[in-house]
Amino acid sequence: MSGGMIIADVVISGLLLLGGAFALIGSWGLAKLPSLMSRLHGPTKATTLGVGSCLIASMVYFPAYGHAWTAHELLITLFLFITAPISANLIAKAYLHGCRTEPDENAPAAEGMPVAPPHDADWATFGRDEELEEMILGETGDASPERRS
Amino acid sequence: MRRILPHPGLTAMLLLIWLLMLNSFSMGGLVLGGIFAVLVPIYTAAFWPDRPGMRWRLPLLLFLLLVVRDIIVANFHVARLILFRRNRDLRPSWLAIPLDLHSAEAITLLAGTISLTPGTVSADISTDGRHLLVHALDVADPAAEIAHIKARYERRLMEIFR
Amino acid sequence: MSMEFLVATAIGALTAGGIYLCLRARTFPVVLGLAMLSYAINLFLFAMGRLVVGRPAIYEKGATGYTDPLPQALVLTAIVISFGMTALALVLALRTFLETGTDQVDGRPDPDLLDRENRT
Amino acid sequence: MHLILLALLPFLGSAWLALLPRASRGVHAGIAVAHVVAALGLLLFVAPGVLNGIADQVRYAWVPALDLSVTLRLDALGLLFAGLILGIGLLIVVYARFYLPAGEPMGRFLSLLLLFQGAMLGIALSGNILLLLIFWELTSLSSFLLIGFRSDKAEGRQGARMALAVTGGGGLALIGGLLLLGHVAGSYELTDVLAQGDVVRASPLYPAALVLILLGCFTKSAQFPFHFWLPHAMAAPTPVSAYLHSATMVKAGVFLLARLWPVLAGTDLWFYLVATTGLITMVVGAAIALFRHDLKAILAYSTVSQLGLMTMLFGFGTPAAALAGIFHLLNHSLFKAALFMNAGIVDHEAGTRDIRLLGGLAKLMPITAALGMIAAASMAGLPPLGGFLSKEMMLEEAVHTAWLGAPWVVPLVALVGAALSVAYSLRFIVQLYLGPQRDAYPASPHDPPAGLWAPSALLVALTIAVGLFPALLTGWLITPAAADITGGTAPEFHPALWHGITPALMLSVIAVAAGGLMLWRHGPLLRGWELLRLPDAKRLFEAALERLVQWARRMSDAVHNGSLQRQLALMFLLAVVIGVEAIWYGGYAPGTRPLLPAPPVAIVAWTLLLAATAAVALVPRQRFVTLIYISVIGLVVSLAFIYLSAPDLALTQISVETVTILLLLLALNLLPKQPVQLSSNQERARNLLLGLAGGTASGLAAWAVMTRAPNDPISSYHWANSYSGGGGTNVVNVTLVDFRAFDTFGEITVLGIAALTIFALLQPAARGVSGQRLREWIADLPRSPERHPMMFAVAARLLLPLAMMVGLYIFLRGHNSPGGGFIAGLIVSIALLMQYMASGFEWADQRRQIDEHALIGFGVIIAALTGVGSLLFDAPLFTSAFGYFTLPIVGKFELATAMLFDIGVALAVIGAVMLALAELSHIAQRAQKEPAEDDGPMDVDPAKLRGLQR
Amino acid sequence: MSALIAAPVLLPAFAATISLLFRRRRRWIGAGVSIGATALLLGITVLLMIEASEGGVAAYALGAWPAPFGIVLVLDRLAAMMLVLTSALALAVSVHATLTSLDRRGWHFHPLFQFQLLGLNGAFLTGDLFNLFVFFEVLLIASYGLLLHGQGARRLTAGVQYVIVNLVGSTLFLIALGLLYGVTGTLNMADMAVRAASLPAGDHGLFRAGGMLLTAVFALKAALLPLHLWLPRAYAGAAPAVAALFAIMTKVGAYAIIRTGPLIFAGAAGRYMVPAALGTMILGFVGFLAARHLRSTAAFGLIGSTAILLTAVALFEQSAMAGALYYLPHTTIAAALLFLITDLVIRWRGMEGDAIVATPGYPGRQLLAGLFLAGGVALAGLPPLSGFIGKLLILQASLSSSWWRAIWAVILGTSLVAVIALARAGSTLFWKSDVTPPPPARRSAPNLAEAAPAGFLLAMLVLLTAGAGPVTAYMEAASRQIFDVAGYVRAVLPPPAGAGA
Amino acid sequence: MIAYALIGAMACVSAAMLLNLFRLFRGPTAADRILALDTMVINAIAFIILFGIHETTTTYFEAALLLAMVGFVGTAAYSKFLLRGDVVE
Ligand code: NA
Ligand code: NA
Repeated sequence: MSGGMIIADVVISGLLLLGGAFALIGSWGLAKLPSLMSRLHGPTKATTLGVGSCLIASMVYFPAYGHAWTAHELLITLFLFITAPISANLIAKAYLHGCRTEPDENAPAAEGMPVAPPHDADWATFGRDEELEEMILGETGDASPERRS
Repeated sequence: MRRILPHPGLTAMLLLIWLLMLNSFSMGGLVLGGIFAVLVPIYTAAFWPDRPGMRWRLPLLLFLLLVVRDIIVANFHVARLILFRRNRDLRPSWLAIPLDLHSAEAITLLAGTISLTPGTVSADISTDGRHLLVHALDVADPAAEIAHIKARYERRLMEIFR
Repeated sequence: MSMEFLVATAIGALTAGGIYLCLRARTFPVVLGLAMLSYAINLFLFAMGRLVVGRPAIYEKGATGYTDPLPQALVLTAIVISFGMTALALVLALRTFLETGTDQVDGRPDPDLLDRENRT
Repeated sequence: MHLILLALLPFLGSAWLALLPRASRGVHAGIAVAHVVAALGLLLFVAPGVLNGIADQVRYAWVPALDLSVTLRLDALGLLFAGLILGIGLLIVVYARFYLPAGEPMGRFLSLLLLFQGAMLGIALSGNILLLLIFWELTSLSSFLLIGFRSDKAEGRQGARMALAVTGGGGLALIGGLLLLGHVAGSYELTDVLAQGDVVRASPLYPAALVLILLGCFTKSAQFPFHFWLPHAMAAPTPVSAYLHSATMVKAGVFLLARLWPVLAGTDLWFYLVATTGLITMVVGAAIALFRHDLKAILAYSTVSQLGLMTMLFGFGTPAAALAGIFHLLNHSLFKAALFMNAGIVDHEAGTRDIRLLGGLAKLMPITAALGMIAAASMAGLPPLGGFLSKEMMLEEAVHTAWLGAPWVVPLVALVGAALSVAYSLRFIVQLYLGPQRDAYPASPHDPPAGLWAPSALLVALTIAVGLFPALLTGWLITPAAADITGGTAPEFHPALWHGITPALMLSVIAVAAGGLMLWRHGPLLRGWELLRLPDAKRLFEAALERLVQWARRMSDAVHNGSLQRQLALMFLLAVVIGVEAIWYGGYAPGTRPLLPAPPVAIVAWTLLLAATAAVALVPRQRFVTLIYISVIGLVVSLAFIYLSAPDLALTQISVETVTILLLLLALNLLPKQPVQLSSNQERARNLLLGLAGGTASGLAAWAVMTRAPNDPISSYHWANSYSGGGGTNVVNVTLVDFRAFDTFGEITVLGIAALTIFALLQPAARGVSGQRLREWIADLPRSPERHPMMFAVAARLLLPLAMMVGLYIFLRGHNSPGGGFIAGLIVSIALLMQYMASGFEWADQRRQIDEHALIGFGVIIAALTGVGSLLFDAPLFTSAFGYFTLPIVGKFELATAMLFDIGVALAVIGAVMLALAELSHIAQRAQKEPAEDDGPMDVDPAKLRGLQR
Repeated sequence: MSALIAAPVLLPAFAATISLLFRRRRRWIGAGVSIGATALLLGITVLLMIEASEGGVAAYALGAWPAPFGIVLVLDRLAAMMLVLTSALALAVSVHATLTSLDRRGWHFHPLFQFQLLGLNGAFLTGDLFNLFVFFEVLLIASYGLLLHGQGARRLTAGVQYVIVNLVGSTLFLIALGLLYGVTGTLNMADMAVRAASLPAGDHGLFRAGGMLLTAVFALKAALLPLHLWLPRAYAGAAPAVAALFAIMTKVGAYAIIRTGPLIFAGAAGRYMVPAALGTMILGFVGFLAARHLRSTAAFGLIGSTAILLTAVALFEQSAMAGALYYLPHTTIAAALLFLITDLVIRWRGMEGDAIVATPGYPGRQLLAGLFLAGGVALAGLPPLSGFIGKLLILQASLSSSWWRAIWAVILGTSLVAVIALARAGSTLFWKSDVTPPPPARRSAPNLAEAAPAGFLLAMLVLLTAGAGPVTAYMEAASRQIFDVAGYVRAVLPPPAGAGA
Repeated sequence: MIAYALIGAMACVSAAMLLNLFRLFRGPTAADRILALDTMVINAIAFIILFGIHETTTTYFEAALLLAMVGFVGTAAYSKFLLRGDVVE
């Protein structure tokens, strides 16, 4: 085994372990952290450094072991980097919406609800929708919104 | 020209992606990829009516490198938070970041960057499009964090997007 | 534990769940049950080619072993067909619900519907 | 040849009449008469030969497999019967011409009558017992139509139904009987069957065959206890009653007894079944007849009685009795047809058939009265009429017959029957024609025009003549006919009015005396009879039928109760049972294939799958959450495919999964999210049990196969020929687009049809009840005001071209690496659907620039044309071709027709998926209340909000 | 074998897509293409039948891949007969649907109709079990569309059950196929027949399970007890003209049993099928009597008469099979005829539709009464129509079976029930005149031409009756072919020298 | 060395998936479950890459690519459903 190979092995192994570790930490965060908004931070690790390390390991591994160099890993990274923030954004919106409509189900977290932005605006998820306001605040009983959990 | 190459940057990107997928360089692949890279944006142009007005120059590359670096650093930081910080000691906070960017693409890129760097997640935008709602896992000083984000990312993005 | 055991029990569990759901009295769970059954069937059909790890049916000269490609082709066809069928069943269930106001399929009157009609 | 023509003539006449419904009554009658006369003439033409012992026969093979041939055979017995059918038939046609009121559709009536006549004639002429069956059932059918001719009357419909039920049912028994008979005899040709008497009677199947055949005969001939239908058949117009229900059809049963006499008669079983039935029927029918008041009912029950008499005679099993039977058959036909016509005239002229309202008609309608009284006298068995002779012969035979060793039983019962028939016949004479004239009748009775009475006059004349010169007038026919019945030489036929003082004569005298006595004391007897409260057959029958129908409804509704669960449970249960049965009977040996070790990661995946499965099954009421669990299952299955060397499957599974979830979510939006629990704990326990059984069965089956060595699968050929013969290294893909392209062609067709059906289902959903529901639909979830989140919209725009590029790549490499048209199509579809999700239906739909219907159509057509194209190169359908080409700059590349096929696949997939999902989301749009006009691709577009034109 | 063998599959594909692509143009294009293609199909299938009746079993290897590795189409007398029957029935139904404007009461009638034919014909032609599955799916999914055509609450409710039951059926089909492939390693029917004979003893149970399960799936399509529960509501729920076409669908199940039973599974299912078929017959004719609407009458009649067919099939014996084969087209056409009559009754009678209740007289009643009489006689198997001959053949052939007493009792007994039921229904529908309520405002006289397709079906029955001699001869030869496993294998598989690669 | 690292990495990913399962069942909000599923998909991608290295083949990478793309669509659809009820509007 040549020195180059040993270095490659070390690098690959390190990246693999790093990737695995971050995937685990991310999921640990997901399991452990107290509120959804906090938990959202966990998987970002898995997405970015976790998968990223594995991909880099793979990009090193194949040429190092005499196989053709592949670039698909880059593509996967690209897709993940494009989609992960949007996923997080949409999940956060869904969560915010849930907190707004069913506060009892979604116990308020440490950070509480975000304050409205200035200039008579609100966050897009909340908007200023009279119909919705009525539905949430009116609670006349007959609307009986569907329960989600 | 605009009809043939509605998004020249996109075309270039698609061609690159094609070559990456082919995993080998050949004239045949290049020609075919070129054809596809031109045809696909022509079809999808309808779904992307405006050019984002983006400059594919060095600042973009530098920005991306910066983001990658920040991702790595922040990852370790957040990993520490998750592993060693008790939940009740965390200082989660909402940040309303005032926006100077005004194109949807630019703001999305900013929001994406914020989300990708662990510790902060872009959660929403204000109805007037002037504020970005960001959640931070652990911040001591929200105002400083907002200033940091604006200085580090938004300023650079202002250069990239005219 | 062997892979065969895992696959067999997975097939069994999916079948059991699928059957259980299929026997429910409303269309939506029944459609879900069908979807679960089709997972079970796809795995089952696939398993009929026996299990092989890491030897996809990509032809290479001098390859030492390969997995049976035929069941895979069959499963592909089956997946597509069951997708079309599930979609149709689902839309039909929805459409029937819109037309009749009930999604019940056990041949008895729908308590929901009666309730609603009594109220109006 | 003559026989063919003879058999066809009535049918031809019937067809003519049916085709000319608008012709005049005269023309109708003319057509009918012409055909019957022609047939009669033809019959007379062939008669001499037949009587000289040369049975006429033609045979055309019809269904050799069944030994069913069109064999027509005319012997003396057939000649007698055919003569009656045609002769009386002719008279009836004439009578009907005058009888039917102007409003009745004469053409249809006569057409049916001739149809019936053809069927009867067929029975007489059939030389193949299966052919006879056909004609037999045809008589039931045509008589059904004739009885129900006056369909507006309930009695007509009920009588017709009852007649059909009884005689049709008997006919079905007869089918069984005759099939058995032919089976035992080894042939269905009558000649052959008749020759096999000993074989048949010795066969173990003889009792079954006999009973079945007798059921046929007895129902047709209204023998006790099947006698009840006949009187109700009298709802038919009188010509029909006269023809079918006295002279011809009801005699078919007796005729068949005679026809099969040589094969079936001569056993104790025959004697006790047939003779006893006849005996009982004779008495019962006569007794009822005595106490009826409707002329037609009296005649009908007398017919029952007389048919019993004939049956009894054939049941005796002796040649002499058979001779008497056939002689009485002739006599009865003559006087009974005359009596019915007579009753019809009375009904016609006096306006009622109720004997209690009539009487003293002799003075008012002397011709009618004379004819009626003579015919009735013959029925009573009074000398010097035909009826007397045959009754005398009957009594003679009865005297010589012992029943269960008792010599007195048969004579005594026969005497009772005879006395009763004297009584009802005399009643007809006395209470109808004689006695005092009434002050008022429902109408003013007078003799009808000659057309109505002439036919019966002819019959009465014949009755008298037969009485006076029996041997001369009938011997030539009766003797050979009797010989045909007994299958040997005929017994001597010497009928005479005076044989000396024989026991029969004494019995006859007693019968007349007793009959007279009974008529004298009719009033008290009637009161006694009414005290009996005998059940009314029609009411019983109708009630039984009603009960049968109600029972059938209860049973059918209980079985087919519309429960899907029941059906599915049965299916699953059956599948499990089949598995157990198969292993039980087929045997099982454990496999020997070495097992693959399971790494921890596989066990973890397995845990995920099992947990998600349990969750889906156990919390199905939280529908949204259930869908998330389903996604977990899909993910694990995809991983399993990857781990187990099936990348194509994984790709397909992953992409199909997504589209399925989209579909489910779209549908769930409009469905209840958390509905009321319906099934009881018990039902859930049953379902769980069935689920576990099914799961165990499928798991064990999978285990059993996976653990045994493969049995030299054909796929080794695919592996070996994929590259060299199919031009691709991805064997799965080559299998799909080449080895088994025909499957794939069917598969995309399925997908296309699914989409078209979804479209067809959802297009009209905006109308009617469903449209109403959609408009009234209220979102049952609190909804965020933002419809199109900005970041999502921006990302979707960027992903669309990327995904399309990936789709193209996956498509092109599919032949050699995992991928292919189907997956590529799904990727493109998903990318497009993402636009719908992000930017809204309206916005995306305007921009998609594809016609899904056309895509589906072109997809299927391209695939099919690729298959057909190979014919141009003289290769079989669906033969692929591939080649490696080199172009300057581009270099070497491969082209395969299979890829063209794959393009068809991809197009069909995109078309189908887009059509289905777009249509489904379109439906939801109709339930929305917000106007979709200024609906941009994103709700918050900062540039627009800041007034910066983009 | 020429490529013409694939025409019954490809022609409908082209017809379907053309009428799909031209859907926005004039209506007659769709209808014209559909009817024209169906007529052409009838011609082609007759040619194929002539070819089949002259030669032996003919095989056509698609893609030039030899059997058992590729998919083969196999044409024998049985397949040819099914093809002719299908296209003749389809012609009548498509003309009927067009004349009565059924095709305009929803989307895509003609494409779905043609796809249905594609599926049916493919199922009849294929010599490959998985390919059979695919065509089953094609014909099923097209039938879903056709069943739902026109929609309405009743149809939709019926459709849900029909679709789901058949989806579960498809699931079982795949399990059976998987087992069979897993054990025998092949999908080609002929090859499987060969391999089944030399299976190691330890595999017999699994093979039997696959075979029995497959037969059960076919029995589901054929509506055999206890798997018949789906049929009454589905067929009574469909537009009657569609149900008329569906008369052939139960026969697909029967066909598949006939095809695979003797060839591959040695008739193992027979011992269970006979009692099941007898039970079906009883339930079918009980339902026939119980029906409150003519369409239910027809649906139950279809169940009952198909059960007669299945009884004969279940004996798995050559002469009984010949009888079954003769009875098959008869029962198909008779049931279809009854459905078409139902449609005419609904169209002409007015408000009460096909409910078996008295109504005021209406124009066209006599014609309907006549047609109904003929259809009823045919379905009940009364003389003189072909059903009687078929029943005789079946009764006669069953004599050699130990089941004969039960078979006879049930067939003859249910015939009686059928007669009673028909008399009841017919006399109520066509005889009984209820003058209260008063007859509605005079309706325009019905278009008698609408009865032409029903007349065409009736003519086919007459033809089947009159030509019973040659037809039974054909069916006997077909039956011989069905039981000649060696001959089938010889025709499909290349000689051993060329086999294997 | 790589083999051990692979085993370690796979073990980590497996454990991560079990943690995801915990969150999936625990909820408490629907958004939590969506997040758990989304994370599970990311971990699956990591697993596929590790498996590819283990088998020394790139055949499975397209599956990972597709999963990256399609997992997002699923998450978006689920979230959109919670937000609006209607996934496409
Ligand atoms: Na971040
Ligand atoms: Na080919």
